[in-house]
Amino acid sequence: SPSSSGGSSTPKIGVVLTYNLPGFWGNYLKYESQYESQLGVQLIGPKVANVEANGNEAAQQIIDVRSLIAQGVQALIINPADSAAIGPALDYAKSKNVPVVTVDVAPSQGSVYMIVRADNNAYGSKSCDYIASHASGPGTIAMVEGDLTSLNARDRAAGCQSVIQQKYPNFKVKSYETKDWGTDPAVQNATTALTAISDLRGVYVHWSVPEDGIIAAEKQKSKWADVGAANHIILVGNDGSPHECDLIRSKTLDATIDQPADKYAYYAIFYAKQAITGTKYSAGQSTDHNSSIVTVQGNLEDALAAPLVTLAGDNGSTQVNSTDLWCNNH
Amino acid sequence: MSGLTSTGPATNPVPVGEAQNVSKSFGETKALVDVSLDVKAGECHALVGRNGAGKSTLVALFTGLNRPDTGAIRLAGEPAPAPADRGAWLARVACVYQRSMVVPPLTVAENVFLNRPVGDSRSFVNWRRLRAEAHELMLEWGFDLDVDREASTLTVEQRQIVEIARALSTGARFLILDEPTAALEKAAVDRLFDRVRRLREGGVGVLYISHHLEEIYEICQRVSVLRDGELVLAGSVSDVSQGALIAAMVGSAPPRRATEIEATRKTAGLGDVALELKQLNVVSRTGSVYDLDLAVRAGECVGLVGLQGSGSATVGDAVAGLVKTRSGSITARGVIGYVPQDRHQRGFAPQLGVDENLTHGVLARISSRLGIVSVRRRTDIARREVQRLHIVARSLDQPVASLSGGNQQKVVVGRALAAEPSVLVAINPTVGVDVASKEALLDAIAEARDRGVAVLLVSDDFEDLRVCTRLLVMVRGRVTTRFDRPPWDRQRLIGAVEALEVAV
Amino acid sequence: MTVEQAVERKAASPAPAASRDFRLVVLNWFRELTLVPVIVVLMIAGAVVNPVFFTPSNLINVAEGGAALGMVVVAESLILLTGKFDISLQGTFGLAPLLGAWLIAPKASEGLGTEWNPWLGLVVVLAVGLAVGTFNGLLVIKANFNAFIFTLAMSILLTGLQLGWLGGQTVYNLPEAFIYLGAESWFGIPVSVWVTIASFAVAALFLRYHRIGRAMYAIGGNLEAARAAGIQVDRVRIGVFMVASVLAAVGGLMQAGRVTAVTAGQGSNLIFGVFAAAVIGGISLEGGRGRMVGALTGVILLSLVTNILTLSNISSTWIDAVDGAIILIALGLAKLIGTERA
Amino acid sequence: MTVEQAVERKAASPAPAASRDFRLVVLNWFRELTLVPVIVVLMIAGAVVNPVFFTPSNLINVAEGGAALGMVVVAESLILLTGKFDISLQGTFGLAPLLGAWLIAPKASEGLGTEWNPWLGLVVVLAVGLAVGTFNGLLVIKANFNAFIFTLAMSILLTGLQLGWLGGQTVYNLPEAFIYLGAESWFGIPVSVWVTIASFAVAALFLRYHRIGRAMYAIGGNLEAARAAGIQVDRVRIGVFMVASVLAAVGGLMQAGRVTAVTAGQGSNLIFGVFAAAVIGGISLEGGRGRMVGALTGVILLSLVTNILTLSNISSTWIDAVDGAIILIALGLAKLIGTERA
Ligand SMILES: Nc1ncnc2c1ncn2[C@@H]1O[C@H](COP(=O)(O)OP(=O)(O)OP(=O)(O)O)[C@@H](O)[C@H]1O
Ligand SMILES: Nc1ncnc2c1ncn2[C@@H]1O[C@H](COP(=O)(O)OP(=O)(O)OP(=O)(O)O)[C@@H](O)[C@H]1O
Ligand SMILES: [Mg+2]
Ligand SMILES: [Mg+2]
Repeated sequence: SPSSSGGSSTPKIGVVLTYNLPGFWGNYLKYESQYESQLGVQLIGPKVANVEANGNEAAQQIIDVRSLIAQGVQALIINPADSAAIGPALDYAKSKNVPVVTVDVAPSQGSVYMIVRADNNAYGSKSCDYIASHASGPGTIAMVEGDLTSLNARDRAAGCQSVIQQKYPNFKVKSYETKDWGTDPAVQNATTALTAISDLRGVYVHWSVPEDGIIAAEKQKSKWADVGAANHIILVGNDGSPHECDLIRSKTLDATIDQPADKYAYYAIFYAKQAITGTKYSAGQSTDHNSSIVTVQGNLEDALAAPLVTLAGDNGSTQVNSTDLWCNNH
Repeated sequence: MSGLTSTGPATNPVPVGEAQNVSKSFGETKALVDVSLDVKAGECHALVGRNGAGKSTLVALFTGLNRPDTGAIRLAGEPAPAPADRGAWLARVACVYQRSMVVPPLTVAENVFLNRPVGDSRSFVNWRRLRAEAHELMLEWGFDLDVDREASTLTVEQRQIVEIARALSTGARFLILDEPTAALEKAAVDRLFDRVRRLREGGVGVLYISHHLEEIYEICQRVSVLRDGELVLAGSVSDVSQGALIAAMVGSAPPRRATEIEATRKTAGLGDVALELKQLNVVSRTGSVYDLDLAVRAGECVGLVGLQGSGSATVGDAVAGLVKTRSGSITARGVIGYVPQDRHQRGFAPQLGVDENLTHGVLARISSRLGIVSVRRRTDIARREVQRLHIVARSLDQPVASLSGGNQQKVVVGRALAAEPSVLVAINPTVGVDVASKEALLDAIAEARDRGVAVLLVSDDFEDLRVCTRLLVMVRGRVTTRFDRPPWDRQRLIGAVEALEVAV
Repeated sequence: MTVEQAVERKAASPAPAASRDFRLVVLNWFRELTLVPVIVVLMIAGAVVNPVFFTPSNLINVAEGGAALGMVVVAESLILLTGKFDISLQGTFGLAPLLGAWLIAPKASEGLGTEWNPWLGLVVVLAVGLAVGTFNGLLVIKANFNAFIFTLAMSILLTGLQLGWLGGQTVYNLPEAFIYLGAESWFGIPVSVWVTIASFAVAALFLRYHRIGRAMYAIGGNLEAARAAGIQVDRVRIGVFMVASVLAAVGGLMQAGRVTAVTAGQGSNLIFGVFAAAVIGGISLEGGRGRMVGALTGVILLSLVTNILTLSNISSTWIDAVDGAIILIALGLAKLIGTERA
Repeated sequence: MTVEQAVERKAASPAPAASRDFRLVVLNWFRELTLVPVIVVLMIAGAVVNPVFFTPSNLINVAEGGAALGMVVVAESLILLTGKFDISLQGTFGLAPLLGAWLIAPKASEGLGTEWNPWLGLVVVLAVGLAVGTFNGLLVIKANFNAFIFTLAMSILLTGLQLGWLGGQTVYNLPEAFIYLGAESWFGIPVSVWVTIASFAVAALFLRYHRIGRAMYAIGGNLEAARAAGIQVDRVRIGVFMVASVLAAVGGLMQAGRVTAVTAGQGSNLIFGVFAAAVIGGISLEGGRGRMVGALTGVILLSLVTNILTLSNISSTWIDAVDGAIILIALGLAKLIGTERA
């Protein structure tokens, strides 16, 4: 077991991430260092696999996990690049008795202490449900997908597709893949959709960074109308960054998913710390932050709430000025 | 163009180009040693010497591409311009270099006026003017060449025309021609000479380099001879006989070199035909071959003699399978050993050792069934060739790049012999080797011949021909003369090779 | 060829001065425009796939999508023509606008907080381009580093700086002037498209009519001959590196303007498309051969492929494979038509 | 060069055939091992940065991290030695294991559902490598496509196929035999490390002692001379493409075994590191020059840099920049020491 060397006062926790992409992960990193002192832990890392070994993130994460364990961390926070390929890293950590909390991704192989995650599938279904239910009439939704080699993009895509198939038979989804979460290809895809789809009712983009460019493209194509106007094309993003909240307030963006970067960062550290002290959780337990512990493929998960954020705050969505949102606690 | 059309007789005594005691070394190679030479306005000055004598090096000094180590270059009576000031050089001296200075992707017109403004603007190209002037130039000098053609599609001769046109059009008073006729037809040569004469009458001074000695008598007034970088003879062409010229070029001749080349007379004891060419036709930039029939029997050494571009080397390459034939057949029995003409291009891998290079042709033989190279067998073969050919190397694994030129050449010959071929094709096998080593090389070839190898020896070096049992002379792609019984008469041979009327 | 033939030819064309060899002109254009049939086929395919394809607004999309790429293709083509290579153009494409944006954006939107005048920001963008180009030029031409590996390492360094600088953030909220190039239109056509077309045209005219342009062909075609003819080969080649990097920086500015932000990933993997466009457009990797109009057809082809694939019903995961297959086919066609470009 | 001199010289060195030249051997090793001082400096830096660095388990980590890369470096080095180039090795690295895994994995873990015998899966992996290598070899060598642009397009195609085949999914739950190479250890050292070291050793010995190995140097050193000497240059070069692709497929298998899955992104962007390792390790991009031991030092250097950066407190966003800078420094050093490799 990791030598809880002397000062058991500040537990050492290793952090292994996949991305430091702007939008969500950039802010996650900010919160992480904020909560590091607040929760009284020492974070080693973060290691960012996409930066260290672009294209070979899965293998890099194993290296990162090993070297963090060698450095004596007592627990690990991991955002797996791939839910299957993280298996060996988890097995290694287990063999060294280092508990693991995964963030945002549930592993499909190996066991972890806790998964801190909101349901990405639900991101997709909430977003597309919002578009279909707020559209002026039946038609097509353009989905600008993130990198499909990542699990999150695939889950969001699947969530959107399934909700439309099940609930909105007179809507169609046209999807566009974006390699490496590139901003420009995403904007280009949305622009193509703007011209190509005559009954375009809305655009669902898997992350927040391309939103500005998509809005600019709408303006340039004279397809722009304020949120609420009759010929408005609904735009729903994902992340819930402060900039997005500003866009929602200025009636430029319809909605976004509050992917709670603050809560991800907080509860990842929180559970890692609990793991070190040996706290036990069980499925079915409800938490103090509006969620409950569930079982996912044999592991426990704290399924964080990730509400849709809108200006109106209707239909179960959260009003953009709510102090529950991380964009307002920035 | 300006200046060339004035036909006033030259009276200016100042030389258009002058080298004063120049020396130039490349590493340990002394390319030029204390050479002084001048070219006067209105004269054609011949510069001759054997391969590697330093002629092109002197050209590079005259054109500013290189600087002399010691000594000075003067142009038009003034000290040479600064090396960086290419414009000033180009205004004073024009040159047709030995190496192709044609830019393949550009058109003929552009190549002619490369980096020279035509028309009013110095910065912008006036294509219409450019084409018109290039065309006019072509007409004026009687070249038939479409100025809009891309240079990459030109034949060697046509490329040469481009370079000549470029040089003629600069208006410089000093013109250097470094082997301009190597690839030209006889008629084209005649046209070139007409132009040179007209230029000369216009007061231009010409430095003319050629291996075709008869040309020198045709158009030059003075001649200078370089040997191993030293100026060994200078004088009026009318005072120097062809024999004296050759003697100066090759140095004090060994006794047997006088007029006849001693050679083995061999008609008996020949084996079967080992190499046979039938109606061979090859089209090549370096010399085409037309309707060649040739058979070489085991134990025989056939010499194929011809100037550069005559197609003799092409025959060798064709036998080695390195150029595509257009028609006809080549049948060879057994392994072919091959000594290429250009050792740098095809002779050796420069970074690899002597031993490796010597055994590249026999990798299969020196390795086990599994392909493991036996270092012992490699060393044995390499050592044998090193001793047989007197290769001077620090060690067997010294990179061939760091050998002297002559020893590099020996490695190339050694590589062919190491293959224990039944047919040996050697093109200029002794180029650049010293006199003693040359003996060794030729002895090795003769020995191979006597062992029953069919040897095809392509050479323009008469010394090589002593190992031949019969000779064929090629001129412009065809066999014109046959010499069947040694000894070979130098004068007749030269006559045949140069296609002089007096010959044969 | 024999003398007889030569004389004959001369007799047959008595007035060649006026009449350029027409076949030759056709052949030359043909060589440059190998891709035109491919483009025509693609256009037909596009129209079949989706009737939207031929609408003006979609064609403008195609053009706008290729604009930033086009700038870098112009840049790389210039370098390739002189017989060199620059992978780090993609690094400049990302880093130069980033530094400019960083100096002018407010702290709240991830800028440095100095909030410089946007025009000064533009100057910074160009200056970064110039500096990188000069550095590359000096080290590749003067210090004789292998262009491939050196500019590859530079590319890793520049992209790394870009990433490190922002630490995973996006610089957004950029002032009008800074994003003008990528965000505005003139006469309904994006400014970036005008600028890219102008760049192609200027480069083409420069290459065709300016002495230095011709010198670049000479350098790429036969370095020794160029030197002997008095061309300042090193100066020209270093200059080309500098100009190319500035062009790449402008391309980056277009992209930044389009997405109204600069992200850390801007430019990564761009260079593959750049080489593909230039080479299938007939710019030789060996130098000295190719024309801007060809490179332009390369850009158009790639943009069309992207657009048509997006418009089609091909599953988005297969698009990359189809892209690769089409580039291979274009290479094969170019080979068949015998331009030796591939 | 007079006769006298020659005779004198000959006399002065009476036994020129004396086998090995010691200075030359030393010089050669020196040239190969330029990176050793850099590696030593890095090791010291590593020890300073973090005491964990010198623990056996960390050093094993370094080795394991470099193993798959190393396989592709062996492969690329072989191709570079013969004077060619293959970018698509990274595509093979991903696609070959993917297809093998797909055929053996159960449907539940994204396999096809055929659940072939894992050994058959391994055969498929190698066969895919062989097929891609043969295709590349034939088209680059026989059809004379430019290696850079052709294998670039192939790389885009293969990576695209990899993404399209599974729609971006990961194949997992792979049988023991399939992941053995990447997952098991012998005597405490991962099998992948043993295999990579063995590959380097076999390649080195093959290059040094096998006639085809020597022929490869001859081909890369001077293609025309090799052809003139009767070496079957085309056959050897195509063979090298084939072997290299198979090695890349094995490297991909290692990676798959390590993560016990094949992801859709496996291999992308790998090739830059491969070229960097080979070139700073002394493999010339012009062919004919360099040795496996040098390439190995290149791999070690890159793996060490990654490891030390990971152990250090440098923010991981700066890692790429530092990486690029270190490669540039290594290139500069190599240049200074005068091995002309850069
Ligand atoms: N750049 C160079 N570096 C090293 N050696 C050189 C260089 N240029 C010429 N030499 C050497 O200088 C000597 C003279 O060469 P040069 O080219 O002047 O000969 P040449 O008389 O023109 O011969 P040829 O008749 O074959 O053209 C040769 O030994 C040659 O190898
Ligand atoms: N690049 C080099 N590296 C190491 N040694 C070299 C190099 N070039 C030449 N040498 C050595 O220098 C010596 C002289 O070489 P050089 O080429 O000047 O001989 P040379 O007199 O011209 O002989 P040859 O008549 O055979 O051409 C030789 O021993 C040769 O091996
Ligand atoms: Mg010469
Ligand atoms: Mg010499």
